Amino acid sequence: MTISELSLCARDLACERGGRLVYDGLSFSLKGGEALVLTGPNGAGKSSLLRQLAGLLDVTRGEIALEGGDPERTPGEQAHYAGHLDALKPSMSVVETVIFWRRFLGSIPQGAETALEALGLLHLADLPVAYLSAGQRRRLSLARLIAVPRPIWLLDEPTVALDAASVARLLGLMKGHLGQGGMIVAATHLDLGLEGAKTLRLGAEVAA
Amino acid sequence: MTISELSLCARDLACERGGRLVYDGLSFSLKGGEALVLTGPNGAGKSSLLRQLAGLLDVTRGEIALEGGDPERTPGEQAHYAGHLDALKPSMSVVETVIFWRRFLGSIPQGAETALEALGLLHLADLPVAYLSAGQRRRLSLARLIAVPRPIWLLDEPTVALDAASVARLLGLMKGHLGQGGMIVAATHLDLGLEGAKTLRLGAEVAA
Amino acid sequence: MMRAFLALLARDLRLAVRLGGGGGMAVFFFLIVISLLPLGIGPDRALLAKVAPGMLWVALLLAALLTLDRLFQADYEDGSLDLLTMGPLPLELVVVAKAVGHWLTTGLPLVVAAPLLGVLLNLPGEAYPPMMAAMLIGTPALSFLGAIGAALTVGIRRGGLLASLLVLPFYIPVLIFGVGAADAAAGGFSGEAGRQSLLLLGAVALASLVLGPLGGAAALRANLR
Amino acid sequence: MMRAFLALLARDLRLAVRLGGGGGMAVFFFLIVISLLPLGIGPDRALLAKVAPGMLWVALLLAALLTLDRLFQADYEDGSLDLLTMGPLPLELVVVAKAVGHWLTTGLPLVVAAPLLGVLLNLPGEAYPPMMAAMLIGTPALSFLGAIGAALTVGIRRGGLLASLLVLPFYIPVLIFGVGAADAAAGGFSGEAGRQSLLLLGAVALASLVLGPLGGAAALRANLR
Amino acid sequence: MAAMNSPTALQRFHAYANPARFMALSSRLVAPLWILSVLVLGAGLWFALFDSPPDYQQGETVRIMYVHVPSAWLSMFGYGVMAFASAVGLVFRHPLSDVCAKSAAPIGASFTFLALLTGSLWGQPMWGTWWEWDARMTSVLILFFLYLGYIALWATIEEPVRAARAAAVLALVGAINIPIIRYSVVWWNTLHQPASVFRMDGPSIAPAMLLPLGLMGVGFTLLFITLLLVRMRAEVMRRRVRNLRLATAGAAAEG
Amino acid sequence: MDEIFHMGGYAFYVWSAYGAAFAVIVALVWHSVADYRAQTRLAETLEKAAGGRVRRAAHLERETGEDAS
Ligand code: HEM
Ligand SMILES: Nc1ncnc2c1ncn2[C@@H]1O[C@H](COP(=O)(O)OP(=O)(O)OP(=O)(O)O)[C@@H](O)[C@H]1O
Ligand SMILES: Nc1ncnc2c1ncn2[C@@H]1O[C@H](COP(=O)(O)OP(=O)(O)OP(=O)(O)O)[C@@H](O)[C@H]1O
Ligand SMILES: [Mg+2]
Ligand SMILES: [Mg+2]
Repeated sequence: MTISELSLCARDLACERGGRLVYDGLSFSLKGGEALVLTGPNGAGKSSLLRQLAGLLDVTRGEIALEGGDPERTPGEQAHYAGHLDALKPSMSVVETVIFWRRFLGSIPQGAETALEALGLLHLADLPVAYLSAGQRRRLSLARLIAVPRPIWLLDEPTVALDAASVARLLGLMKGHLGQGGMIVAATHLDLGLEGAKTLRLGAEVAA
Repeated sequence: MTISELSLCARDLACERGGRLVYDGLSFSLKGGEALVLTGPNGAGKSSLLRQLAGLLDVTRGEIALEGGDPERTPGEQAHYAGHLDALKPSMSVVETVIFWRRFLGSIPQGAETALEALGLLHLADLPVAYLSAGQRRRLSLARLIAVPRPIWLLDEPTVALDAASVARLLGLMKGHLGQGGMIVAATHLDLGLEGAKTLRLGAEVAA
Repeated sequence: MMRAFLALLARDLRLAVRLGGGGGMAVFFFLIVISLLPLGIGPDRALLAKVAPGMLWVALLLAALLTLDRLFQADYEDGSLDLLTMGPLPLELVVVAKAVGHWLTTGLPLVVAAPLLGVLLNLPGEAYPPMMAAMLIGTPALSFLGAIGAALTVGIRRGGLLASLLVLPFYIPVLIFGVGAADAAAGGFSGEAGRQSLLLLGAVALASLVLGPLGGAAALRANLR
Repeated sequence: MMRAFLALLARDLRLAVRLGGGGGMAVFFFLIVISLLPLGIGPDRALLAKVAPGMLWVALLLAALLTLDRLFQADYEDGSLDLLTMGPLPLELVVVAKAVGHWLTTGLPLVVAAPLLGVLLNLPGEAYPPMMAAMLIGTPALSFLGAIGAALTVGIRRGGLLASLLVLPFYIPVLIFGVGAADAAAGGFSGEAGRQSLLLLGAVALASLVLGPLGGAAALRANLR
Repeated sequence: MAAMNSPTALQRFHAYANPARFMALSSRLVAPLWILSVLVLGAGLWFALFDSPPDYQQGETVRIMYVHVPSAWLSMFGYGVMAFASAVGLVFRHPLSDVCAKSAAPIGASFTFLALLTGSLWGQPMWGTWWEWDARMTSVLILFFLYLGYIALWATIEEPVRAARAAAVLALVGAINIPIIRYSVVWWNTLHQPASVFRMDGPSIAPAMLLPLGLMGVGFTLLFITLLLVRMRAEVMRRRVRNLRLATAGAAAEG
Repeated sequence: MDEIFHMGGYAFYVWSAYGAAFAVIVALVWHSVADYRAQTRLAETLEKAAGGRVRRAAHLERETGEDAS
C-alpha cells in the first residue's frame, strides 16, 4: 500500500455545535496528492470540520471514510492535526518536544533534527519552549508534521504568526508532502499559494 | 488637553529576555494621529516592544515617555494592549465581557452595544464566549478598543484569525482612531493597509 | 475607582458561581473532609469531641488552600491579569477585590456550615459561639494571606501546591489562636484564655488585611514582567 | 505501543520534576499537614498516638487530591490531550500512563516519607510494617481512582475542587481498610483483623486498576468532543 | 437485551423515547399521578399519626419510622433509577435517558437528606445522640455525597451532551462503589466497636405498623415518580429554550 | 387530640421529623412545578419572538432525534 492510493471522502456531513447547526450536507472527496483549502467567514465551521476529520468532534450526521488506509486505524489516527492550540510544554526544550512526539506517535527518536531543520528551528533546539516567540512556537508545533510521517495533514490557519520566510518554507513542505502522495486539508483566511488545490467555501451558501 | 497633542517617544530602548539581548538602541517617536507598524522576522522582538510600551515588561535600558498625556498615569494606563492572549472568560457572555471591561476601565456600562456593533458581534451578544470561533473571539477581544476610549492602541498581530470582512472593519476602526488624534503601534507580518504609517523593522532573528 | 473595584468583585463572584457553585463547592469539600476524619480515627465519640475544634480548623485551612489557585492563576493564563494592571485601579486594590471575592465564596460559606459539622463531630455545645466568632475573624485572614502565596506562584503552571506550601506557615498563627478560642470554651477553662485567643486572632487578621494586599501586589509586580 | 506508553510516562515524570519538584512537593505538603495536626488537637502524646494512623491516611488522601489536577488539566488546556488521543496508544493506556506517573510522583514519595511522620505523631512501633504495606497497596488505588475524577472534570477550568469532591467517596474504602490494617496492629488486636483489612485493601486496589482506566477513558471521551 | 440490538427494536425504542412523544404521554399521566400520590399519602399519614399504636419500647417516637424508612428506601431507589438511566443513556445515546438521570438526582438527594434528618431526629430520643458514626448512617451520608457530586458535575459542564456522558460515567462508577462502601463501613465499624449498643433493625414490625408503613412507602414512591415526570418535562422544555435561544443568536447571518 | 400533639413527651422529635419531611417535599414540589412553568413560558415567548426561525429549530430537533444537545 503506497499512500498515493488513498482517498478521503466526506459524505453529506453535518455539524452541530452548542445546539446550532453549523453546516449540513457537506461532501467532498480528496485523493492522494491533492489539497483542499477551506475558506469562509469567521464562524463558518472551518475549524469544526477539521476537528471532525481528526476525530476530535462528533459527527452529527453523514460519514467520513478513508479508503486505502490502514483499516485498523481511524482516519484521525492516520492524520496530523495542527489546530489553534499548540500542544507545547513551556518547560520542555525544543528538541525534547520533537523527540517526545516522535516516540509517542511511533517513530524512532533519532532524526529529530531533520524536522527542526525543515522549520528553521535548529539553532533554538536547546532553548526551553517558554522562551519562544509566537512564530517560533507555531513553527515548533508544525515540526510534528515532518517529525512523524502521516498521510493526512489537517491544518487550521497554519500561517498565523509566521514571518514571510517561514510561510515560504511551510509552502515548500506542503508541496513536498503532496508530491509524495499525501493529502492536506487546510483552513485559512489568506492565500496559501497552493496551486491546483481544491477549494471549499463554507458559509452563507451552506447554511441550511 | 486634546489627545492630538500627545506624543510617544522611545529613546535608546533595549530589551533582554531569558538572558539574551533581543534589541538595543531602538528609538522612535510618534505623534497623535500617527501609526507605527512593527515588522520583522519571528523572534525579532515585536511582541516584546509592545509589552514594554504597555508597561508589562521591564525596560532593560533606555526610556519610554508620553508627553502631553495624563501626568498621573503611566503610558501603559493610557493604552490598550491587545496581545496574543485574549483575556476572555469562556463562561461569561459576549455582552457581559464588554460591560465588565467598560466598568473596570472606567466608563459607564451603558453603550456596550456600540462596541459590539463596531466589530459585528451584536448578533452574538448573549452567547457564552466558550461558543465563539477563533475569529469571533479575536473580534471580541478587539471590542475593548472601542468600548473604552484610550489614546494609544498597542496591537500584536491584530488581524490574525479575522476573515476579510473583519479585517476591513478593523482597518476602518484604526483609521477612525487615528483621525481622532489617537496613536497606534501594531506588530504584523502582513500588510495592514494603513497608508502613511511609519514602519519600524526589527532585526533578523538572533541566533542562539 | 470604586466602580472598577466593584466591577472586578462582581465579575469574580459571577465566575465563581458559574464555574460550579462557588461557595457550595467549598462547603461540600469541607463536609467531606470532616466526615473522612471519623472514618480515619474511628467513631469513638469522646475522642471525636476532643479533636473536633482542631479538625474543623484544619479542614478550614485545607478548603482555603485548595481554592487559592482560583485567585490569580486563571487571570494570568488568559491574559486578563495583564489588562487588570493597566486599569485605573491600583494593584493593591485589585488584590483586595480578589481576596474579598475569595472570602465570600469560600470563607463565609464555610463559617455558615461549621455548626452543622460540629454536630457531626460531637462538639460540645458551649464551644459553638467562640468557635463561630473565631472563624468569622480568622477566615478573612486566610484569604488575604493566601493572596500572597497565590501571587508569588502566579507564573508557575500548576502552582497550586507550591502556593499551599508557601502559605501554610503563615496560616499557623491563625490556626493556633483559632483553635485556642474554641478549645478554651470546650475545655471548660475560664473565659479569659478564650478571650485572649480571640484578641490575638483579631490582631493577626488585621495585620493580614494590610500585609496581604501589599505583599500580594508586590509579588504580582515581580512576577508579571 | 510500549514505546509510546513509556514516552508518555517519561514525559510526565520529567514535567512533574521540572514544575517544582514532583514528589518533593507532595511530601513537603504531607509533612506540613501532619505537623499542623498537633497544633490543632494539642500535644497530648497518647491522643496523638491514637489518631496517628488515621491522620496519616487522611493526609495521604489530601495530598493525592491536591495533585489530581496535574493529571489531565494541563494537557487539555494546551491541546496536547487532543493529540494524545490521535496516537497509536488506546485511551485506556494513556490513562494508565498518567496514573502511574501520578503515583510515582506523589504516592510513592509519600509512602517513603510516612515512617518519619509516624515518629512525629508518636505512632507505636508495631504499627509500622502493616501501615507501610497498606500504603504501598493503597496509594496506587488513590491515583487510579483519582484519574476518573480528573477525567470527569477535564474541560472545566479550575476543576480541581470539583474533582476532589467527586473522588472523595471513592477514596473512602481505601481509607477504611488502610487505617484498619495499621490500627489492628497498633491496637493490639490479633493479626487476623489486620490481615483481612490488607486483603480487602488489595481487592479494592485491584478493582481500581481496572475501573480507573476504563472509567477515566470513558470520561475523557465524553469530555473531549 | 439481544432483541434491543436488532435495528427495528432499537428504532422502536427510540420512537418511544422521542421527546415529543414523551411530552404527549407524560402530560396525560401527571395529573392522575398527583391525585393518586396525595390520596395514598393522606391515607398513610392518617394511619401513621392517628390510627396506629405506639411501640412498647420506643413509644410515640416510632411514628418517625413512617417517614424515615420510606425516605431511606427512596434514597436508594433514586440512585438505582439514576444509574439505570445513565447506563441506557451511555449505550443507546438517547437524550431522554439523560434527562431522566438528571431529573432523578435532586429528588433522590432530597429523600436522602430526609432520611438523614429524620434518622437524626429519631436518634436523639432513642440513643441520646444526633449522630453516630455507625455503618448504615455513614454509608447513607456518603450516598448523599455521591448525589451532590453528580448534581455538581451536571451544573458545571455547560454543554448538555457532554455533561450527560460525563455524569453517566460518574453515576455508573458510583453504582459499583456503593456496595463497596457499604461493606467497608460495616467492616470498619465492627473492627472498632465489636458489640454495638444500638440495634439498627428495631423491633420486628407489628401488622398495625405495617399498614401505615406500606401506605407511606407506596405514597412516597408515587410522589417520586410524579416529581420525576414533572422534572423531566421541565428539563425537556429547558433544552427547547436553549435551542431556541441559540437559533435566534445564530440566525442573524455572520459577517 | 392533645395526646397526639404531645406524642408522649417526644413531640419535638416527632413533629420536627414530620415537619421537615413536609417542608422538604413541599420545596421539591414547588421547585419542580415552578421550574416547569417557567421553562414552558420561556419557550412560548421565544417561539413567538423567533417566528419563522422556529421551524428551523424544530427541524433540527426532529432530524437529530435530539431536542437536547
Ligand atoms: C441519620 C441516621 C440514620 C440513617 C442515615 C438511617 C438509614 C436507614 C436506611 C438506609 C434504612 C433502610 C435500610 C433497609 O431497608 O435495608 C433505614 C431503615 C430503618 N431505620 Fe434508619 N437510619 C438512621 C437512624 C435511625 C434511627 C435512629 C433509628 C431508630 C432508632 C432507625 C430505625 C430504622 C428502622 C426501624 C428501619 C427499618 C427497618 C429495616 O429496614 O431494617 N434509623 N435507616
Ligand atoms: N518569556 C520569554 N522568556 C525568555 N525569552 C523570551 C520570552 N518570550 C520571548 N522570548 C525571546 O525574545 C525574543 C523576542 O520575542 P518576541 O516574542 O518579542 O518576538 P516577535 O518579534 O514578537 O516574534 P513573532 O513574530 O514570532 O511573534 C525571541 O528570541 C524569544 O526567543
Ligand atoms: N466549543 C463550542 N461550543 C459551541 N459552539 C461552538 C464551539 N466552538 C465553535 N462553536 C460555534 O460553531 C461555529 C463554527 O465555529 P468554527 O470554530 O468551526 O468556525 P471557523 O470557521 O473556524 O471560524 P474562524 O474563522 O473564526 O476560526 C461558530 O458559529 C461558533 O460559534
Ligand atoms: Mg477556526
Ligand atoms: Mg510576537
